Amino acid sequence: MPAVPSAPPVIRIQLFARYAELLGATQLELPANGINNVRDVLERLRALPGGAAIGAATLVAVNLRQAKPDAPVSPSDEVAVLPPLAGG
Amino acid sequence: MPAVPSAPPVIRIQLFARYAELLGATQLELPANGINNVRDVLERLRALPGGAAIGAATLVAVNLRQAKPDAPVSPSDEVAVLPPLAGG
Amino acid sequence: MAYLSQRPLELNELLRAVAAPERGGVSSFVGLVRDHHGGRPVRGLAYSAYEPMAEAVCGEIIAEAESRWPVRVALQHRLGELTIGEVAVAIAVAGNHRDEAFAACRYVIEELKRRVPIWKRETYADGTVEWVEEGRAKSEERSGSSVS
Amino acid sequence: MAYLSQRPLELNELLRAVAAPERGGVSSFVGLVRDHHGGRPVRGLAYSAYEPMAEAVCGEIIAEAESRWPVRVALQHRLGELTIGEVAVAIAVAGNHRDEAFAACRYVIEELKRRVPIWKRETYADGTVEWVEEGRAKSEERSGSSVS
Repeated sequence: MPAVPSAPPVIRIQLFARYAELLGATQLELPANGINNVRDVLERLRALPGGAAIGAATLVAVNLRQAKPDAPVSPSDEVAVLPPLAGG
Repeated sequence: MPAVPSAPPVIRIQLFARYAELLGATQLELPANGINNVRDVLERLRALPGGAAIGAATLVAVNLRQAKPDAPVSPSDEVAVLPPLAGG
Repeated sequence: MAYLSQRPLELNELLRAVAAPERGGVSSFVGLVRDHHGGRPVRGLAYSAYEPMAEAVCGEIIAEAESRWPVRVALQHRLGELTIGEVAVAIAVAGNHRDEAFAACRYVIEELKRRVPIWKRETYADGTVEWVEEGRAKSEERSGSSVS
Repeated sequence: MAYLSQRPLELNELLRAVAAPERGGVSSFVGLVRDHHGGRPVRGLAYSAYEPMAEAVCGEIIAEAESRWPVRVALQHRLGELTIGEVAVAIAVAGNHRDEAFAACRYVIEELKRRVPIWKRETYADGTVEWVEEGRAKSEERSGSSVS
């Protein structure tokens, strides 16, 4: 199939709790270009206004499961950035 | 004071659960004569009909507290012979 | 509060008794009448106690737990006839932290089993009645003539 | 059963869910909203969650406990606004024996705290609001101008 021109792919990021407040959004779209894994996602977020408080060791979930820094990330994944947990 | 003739002193024994069934009574009175301690109480009970099942290591409470075999026993004490416990 | 009760026990009442605004963790334990024992079907059971001593020892155990950990403890043990599924014993322990609440709750049930003068008489499906002694059942009487 | 609830939690419902005639011991844990945190008086708090993941992880933790011990587990965590003394989390674990019930109950609360994506925002008596992070509170906004 020939490639159809379309909008450039994005990674959709869900934000929660303190991180959502810091970045002023509960959902963000980052250009997928240059994002290969969880580490890349965190680097990109940390560069945003308010993002400096997101540590490099922050928990990230990919498709509802905690993912390691080098776990791959693609536009079809559900990616969530999780502040330190406080349930219970 | 001169001694007044009266009924000979007794040790009142409370029996529970299986021991009460074995001895056919929930309360017994043993002549106090010759009973000095918990061990003596158990020996006397074991000699009664149905008393053989009461082991020499059976729990005995004196005044609501577990008492060792050589704990003293006198007619003013509340003495209870306790089958193996099964609460909870 | 009496620790022994002839009426059905309600864990919620014990929870209310120990809850307080400064205590954030409540560990509780409930012992229920099981439908079997040693592989034999149970129809029901009866608890009896040396009541004044049982009340005194329950109070001692609670005092020990409350002095060893910063907790509040509530405890009740049922007496009389119980059917399958009924609550035999209920314990609630509230503390600032869950470590303390769990440890104290465990302490109370273990000491209760070890020290409180309570006895259990089980009736089995075949009509047999036995006094239960620390997990074992001591045969007391057998109904009918077919002793296998 | 959903593990997250916007409505007040009732431990009794969880006890009923796990009780069965063959299970004799039920260990439960209830976490309540405390009136203080880090020495500061608390007025109330709000729990929020990454809900689909929180539901999935709760299910995983329960499955782990039920495969590791012969028990039945029920669990609910409250979301939304809570006042002092309300139930934040309730866990009930029924087993044939109390060892298993206590061990599994403890496992579930520890894993829940470690792995379930839930967050807590406390409001203090002075109007300050903070996100609580693993026992610490991270200052987010301060009301008024008097910052000491």
